[in-house]
Amino acid sequence: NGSEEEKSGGNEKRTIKIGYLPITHAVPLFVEKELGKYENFDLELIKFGSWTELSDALNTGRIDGASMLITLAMKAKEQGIDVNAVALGHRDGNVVVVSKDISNVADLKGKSFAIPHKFSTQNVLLYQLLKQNGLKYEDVNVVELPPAEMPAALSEGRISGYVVAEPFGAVSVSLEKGKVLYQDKDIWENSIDCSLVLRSEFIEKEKELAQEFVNYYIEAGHFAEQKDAQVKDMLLNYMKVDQNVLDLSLEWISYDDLKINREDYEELASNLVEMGLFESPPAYEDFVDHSLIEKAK
Amino acid sequence: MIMMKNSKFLINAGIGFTILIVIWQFIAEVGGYESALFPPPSKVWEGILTLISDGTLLTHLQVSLSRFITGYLSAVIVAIALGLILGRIPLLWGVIDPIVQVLRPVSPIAWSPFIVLWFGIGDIPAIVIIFIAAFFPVLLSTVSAVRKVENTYIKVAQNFGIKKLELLRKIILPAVFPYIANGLHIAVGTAWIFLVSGEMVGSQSGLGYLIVDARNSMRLDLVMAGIIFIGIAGLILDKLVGLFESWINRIWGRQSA
Amino acid sequence: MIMMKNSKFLINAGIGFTILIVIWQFIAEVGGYESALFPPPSKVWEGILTLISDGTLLTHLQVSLSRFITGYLSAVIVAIALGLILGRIPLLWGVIDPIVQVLRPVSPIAWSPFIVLWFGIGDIPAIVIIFIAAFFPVLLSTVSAVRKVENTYIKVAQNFGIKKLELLRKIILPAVFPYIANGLHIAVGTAWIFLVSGEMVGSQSGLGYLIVDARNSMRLDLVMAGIIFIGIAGLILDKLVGLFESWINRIWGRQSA
Amino acid sequence: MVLEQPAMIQVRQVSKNYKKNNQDIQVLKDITFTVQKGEIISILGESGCGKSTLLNIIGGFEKATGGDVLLDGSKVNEPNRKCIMLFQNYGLLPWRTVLKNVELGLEKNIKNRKERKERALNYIQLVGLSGKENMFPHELSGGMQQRVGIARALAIQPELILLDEPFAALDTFNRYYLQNELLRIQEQEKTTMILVTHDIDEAIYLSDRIFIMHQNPGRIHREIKIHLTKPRDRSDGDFQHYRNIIFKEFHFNRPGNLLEFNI
Amino acid sequence: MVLEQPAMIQVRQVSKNYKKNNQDIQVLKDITFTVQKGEIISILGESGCGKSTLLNIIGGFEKATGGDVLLDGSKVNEPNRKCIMLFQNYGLLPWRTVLKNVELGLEKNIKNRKERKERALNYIQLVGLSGKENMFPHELSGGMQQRVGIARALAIQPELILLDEPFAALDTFNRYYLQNELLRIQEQEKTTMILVTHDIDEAIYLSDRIFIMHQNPGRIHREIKIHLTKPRDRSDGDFQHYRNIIFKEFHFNRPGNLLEFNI
Ligand SMILES: Nc1ncnc2c1ncn2[C@@H]1O[C@H](COP(=O)(O)OP(=O)(O)OP(=O)(O)O)[C@@H](O)[C@H]1O
Ligand SMILES: Nc1ncnc2c1ncn2[C@@H]1O[C@H](COP(=O)(O)OP(=O)(O)OP(=O)(O)O)[C@@H](O)[C@H]1O
Ligand SMILES: [Mg+2]
Ligand SMILES: [Mg+2]
Repeated sequence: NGSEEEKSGGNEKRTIKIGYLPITHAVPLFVEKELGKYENFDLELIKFGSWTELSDALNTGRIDGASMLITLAMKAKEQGIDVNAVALGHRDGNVVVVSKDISNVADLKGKSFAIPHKFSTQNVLLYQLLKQNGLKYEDVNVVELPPAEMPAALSEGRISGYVVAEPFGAVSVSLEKGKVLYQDKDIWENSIDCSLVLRSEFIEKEKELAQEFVNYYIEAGHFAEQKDAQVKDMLLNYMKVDQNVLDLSLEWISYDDLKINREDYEELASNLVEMGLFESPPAYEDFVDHSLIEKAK
Repeated sequence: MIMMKNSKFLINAGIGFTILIVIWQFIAEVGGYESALFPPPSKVWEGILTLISDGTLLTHLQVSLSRFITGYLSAVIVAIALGLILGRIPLLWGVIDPIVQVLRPVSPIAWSPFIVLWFGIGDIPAIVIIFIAAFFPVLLSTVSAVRKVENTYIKVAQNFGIKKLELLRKIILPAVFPYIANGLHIAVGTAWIFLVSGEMVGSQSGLGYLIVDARNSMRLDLVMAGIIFIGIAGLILDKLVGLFESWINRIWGRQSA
Repeated sequence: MIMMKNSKFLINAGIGFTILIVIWQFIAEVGGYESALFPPPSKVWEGILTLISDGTLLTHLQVSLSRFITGYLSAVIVAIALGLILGRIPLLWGVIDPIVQVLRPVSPIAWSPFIVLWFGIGDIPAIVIIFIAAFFPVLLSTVSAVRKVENTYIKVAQNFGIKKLELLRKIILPAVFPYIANGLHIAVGTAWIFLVSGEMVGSQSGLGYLIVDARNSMRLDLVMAGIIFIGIAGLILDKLVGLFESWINRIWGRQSA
Repeated sequence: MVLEQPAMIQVRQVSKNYKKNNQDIQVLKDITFTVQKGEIISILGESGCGKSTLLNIIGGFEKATGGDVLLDGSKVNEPNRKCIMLFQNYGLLPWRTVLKNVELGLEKNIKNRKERKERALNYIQLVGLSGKENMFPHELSGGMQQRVGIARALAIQPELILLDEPFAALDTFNRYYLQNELLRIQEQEKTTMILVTHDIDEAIYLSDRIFIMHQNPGRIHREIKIHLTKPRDRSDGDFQHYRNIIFKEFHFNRPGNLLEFNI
Repeated sequence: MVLEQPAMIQVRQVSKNYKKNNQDIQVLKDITFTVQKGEIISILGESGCGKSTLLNIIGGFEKATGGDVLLDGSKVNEPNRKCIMLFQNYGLLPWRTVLKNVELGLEKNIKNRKERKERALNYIQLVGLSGKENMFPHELSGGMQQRVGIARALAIQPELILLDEPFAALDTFNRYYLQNELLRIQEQEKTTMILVTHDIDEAIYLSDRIFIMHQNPGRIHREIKIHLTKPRDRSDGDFQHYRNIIFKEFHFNRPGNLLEFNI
């Protein structure tokens, strides 16, 4: 904790506050913090219990940035909150987990299916999955559940499947209560999900700090991609999961290319409009700020 | 008489809320908040109108109310029945009391992983949470009322040979009712408060969901509208319990307070 | 005497919890739940020991308690002071009452977007939520007690020329205390329950955080351990309020119930 | 009061101890007396001398530590319908109307609603409350409430009525009215009554015999037979004679030396 | 009772109406009397005849609808320290010890703690409670509690004490003791007293004059002067004479025709 001593000024180092949820999608953040190479600022990672609370804190300026669902940041932008996505959190790493008795998408018809948040890439993935298999979105009973509750709900047969950030998919698989039906890249190549989002005023007013922060973030992404014992040790400081669950989760994800490509973003945006979740998603130019990641190269 | 009392209440409420709205508008203007972060009254008013006119409100309100009524009524009935019995068996209560005392301070929300496990998603978890929230206040007030029943009534019952179930029904229940009523009021408040939380656990409807959903969509004007609906509905539910209480009191010949 | 009462309570508690644990073990075995989804007592016991031995518990408990005490005490002081005054000015209370009645049934959690806006993240929002949760029960019980103060006391005070602040301090406050005490107990319960919820709003510590974090890490054994700690701590807090109550009652010469 | 006739109530060597802070306190010591059918007996004593305790033991509400109580020759172990207690605070059930209160004791034995109601209304009339049968206790004055209590007791036609300071909560005027009423009803129903009181006039006005109780431990100090025909005149000379006897018993006629009493 | 001396209390044409269900109910009608310094006056009447209302108006606790009350020649508008009321339920503050209760009225004027305590202890001794000053009201018997009330009233040396059925909650024996006490204290302090009661003996035993009140609307029906020296003997013949007068006033000596009364 300690959101207090904000602007102590003088020689004190600036503390950058970044929010996260304990999921594999935020791994570059964890690695950056653990490597601790940054010099001109202190990094404080603030863990939140849910996306909702995280975005409240970001929107009201209590944190400088967050690793969060990009769709939530787009929603904030749409509502007039000045935030920018500067990099991805990961590539891939979402899996569709279903119970043992589901063997194809058609079996999901009329069943309950869980997503973490209405405004999430996971929801878009589900939408696309159904569309690709000739089902309508309404054919499935979509429920929003806290990710931590999904494995239990699946195990008890309350839902027939879910798509969510890791490690919650791997939990069901390793408990042998569920199986992977699809990986996200099989549904939608290059889907974009969690991103590093910063408040615009932070990027503009403290350009150098922001740049340094993103530099090490990208570097951390490359480091994390090794997925070796050292990386896993680092992660375990932020997410308490079994080793085999973590191994499984990391298999499905990559961290080496964290650029937000225009075509991917626009596919996401058009899907969101199609699903009726957005009226006018922010334009790529307004929302994605690639200046930092470009310089980081 | 009641008419007069109500119209006075309405006038007072009118004055009160006018002052509140003026302060609110003042904060919104002077504070210079982004209207997406702190919506001014006018925006919330629009939100309220939209929710009413497009029927969203009615749907969610109905769902919430039906869950509430199911959870609350079953909690009340079970708690009163158990309380009447436990209150008359001090030895048993001695064993159960510590358990209740440890369970009571735990937020129903803390149980949610287990509630999902046992009760799944949809209506039931919300009902279970309301049940838990309403159960303890009623149970505790019933047991303590039963243990304090005026000894004269018990003596009269003994004297006329009234025993066991007849004693509970004819003597204890009416004797403790005024004290249970207090527990009913507390329970209606607590349970309604937890509705919001309950409807966050995998519900796709209800006033709690309305708020969560509005919050997820970053429509704080709708969140505020939802808060207002929850407040008003909670107030009405409390008044309904009050009506029930005075109805029973009239049947059972108590003076209204 | 008190010793005897306590030892009896402990024996009863022992029996009660033994039965509870047996039932729990039974459900865990017969239900055939995965232990990651429904941990058996043994696993939770291990969890408890880990939390205690690695100091996690102590840290979080301290944080929660200090937040709780700050929020609760400030709520109690403000609510009693306000209640004493409002209870004596029926006209003003008439205007404020409807506002309170609409605000009270709203879950403190529903306010969290606004709490984050005004109070940020960290300690303050949790304290604010506890404040809100504790404030209304104390305020309402104080006001209603003040309005029911036995007329004889007021007459005696008038007769001896005791007025205004002196009247509040010397007559009203001690006269209403036994009724406020009830509100204090309700408030300690409600406020503690909302601690869990309060600490979900961007807190990085506290028992509520412990539970949320354990839940997000799929460690339901730790969730259960957290629930047990919350229950026990809540019970102890309630007993502390009880001690305070009987201390005041001894000073102010009331018979203990 | 013929010796051959067996007594209705026999109180034999009754004593009672209470535990208080691990100490045994003797409240009643060796109380022995008998009451014949149809008598009105008063037990007169100061507050705390054990009058209520004694009455509770006779009614079976409390167990004696020593000795026993026989009602019609059989031992009293628990409260029973032969012997109804009337309380100072009336003991009415506030959630029942006058009629329902009077019916309370009849519900067990008279299943026929109409019959039960008739019987109850009969006794309501006897105590002079006709027309008030649908009112609730709180709508009645104290005096009327105690009348309901009397009607309820009489309705099940008990052999004995125990009265624990039945009129103490009423003002003097109402108390006088009800004492008269009680005498009238007793004359008609011939119910045996044991009355506990601290009101000297009341004891003289109502009783055939008065037992004077002293305290620490509670014991019967003296028995006074009242040889006056009923109804009695409260301002009559003979009445004053008994008043004087009792005043002397409690040292009330010489106001000077009162402070010696332990109050 | 010399006419030249101005009366301490003048009650002039006092009347009082209450609104009940939009109807005006007259509770008091044209009450007029005067009380001289040092007198003890009783107001005797049935329950509900308006005795408490009258006393409350004299004390300034309620406003009269018509007429006024003069205390020492000046109009009474609100409660004041010259005229202390003693309540049936004693009116003690249960959270204060005996000493602190008696000090209550002194805290305003005597800032010196020691002096205040001395004065209070003085009056505690006067009512015979020395040694009990650190007890709380609930630890005392009813009789002792009313003594504390008397000490508290006397301690601020008021000109007038109003007593509203002060001994009604006590049993007969305690009532007798306290009546004696009150007379002894009054003899010493010469405080003027107006006493409301429904106990005929009490009125005769304590008062210089008795006002008999009738009800609907409450009015003073008759004034009876008691020409007996104090202390009086309750079993004395002269005492019975006044009893008889009052019994006749309320039709109590002929028990037959009582049911006509509206109870
Ligand atoms: N349950 C009890 N436990 C301990 N002591 C008791 C209990 N009940 C009564 N006593 C004591 O026994 C004594 C007699 O009590 P009891 O009520 O019989 O007196 P009483 O003559 O009826 O007095 P009163 O006129 O005040 O009703 C009292 O000193 C009382 O303190
Ligand atoms: N605040 C009030 N509003 C309406 N009526 C009242 C009020 N106070 C008293 N009364 C009525 O005035 C009448 C006289 O009341 P009061 O209390 O003076 O009688 P009382 O002679 O003192 O009776 P008691 O002996 O029972 O104390 C009663 O009929 C009562 O109902
Ligand atoms: Mg008694
Ligand atoms: Mg009165």
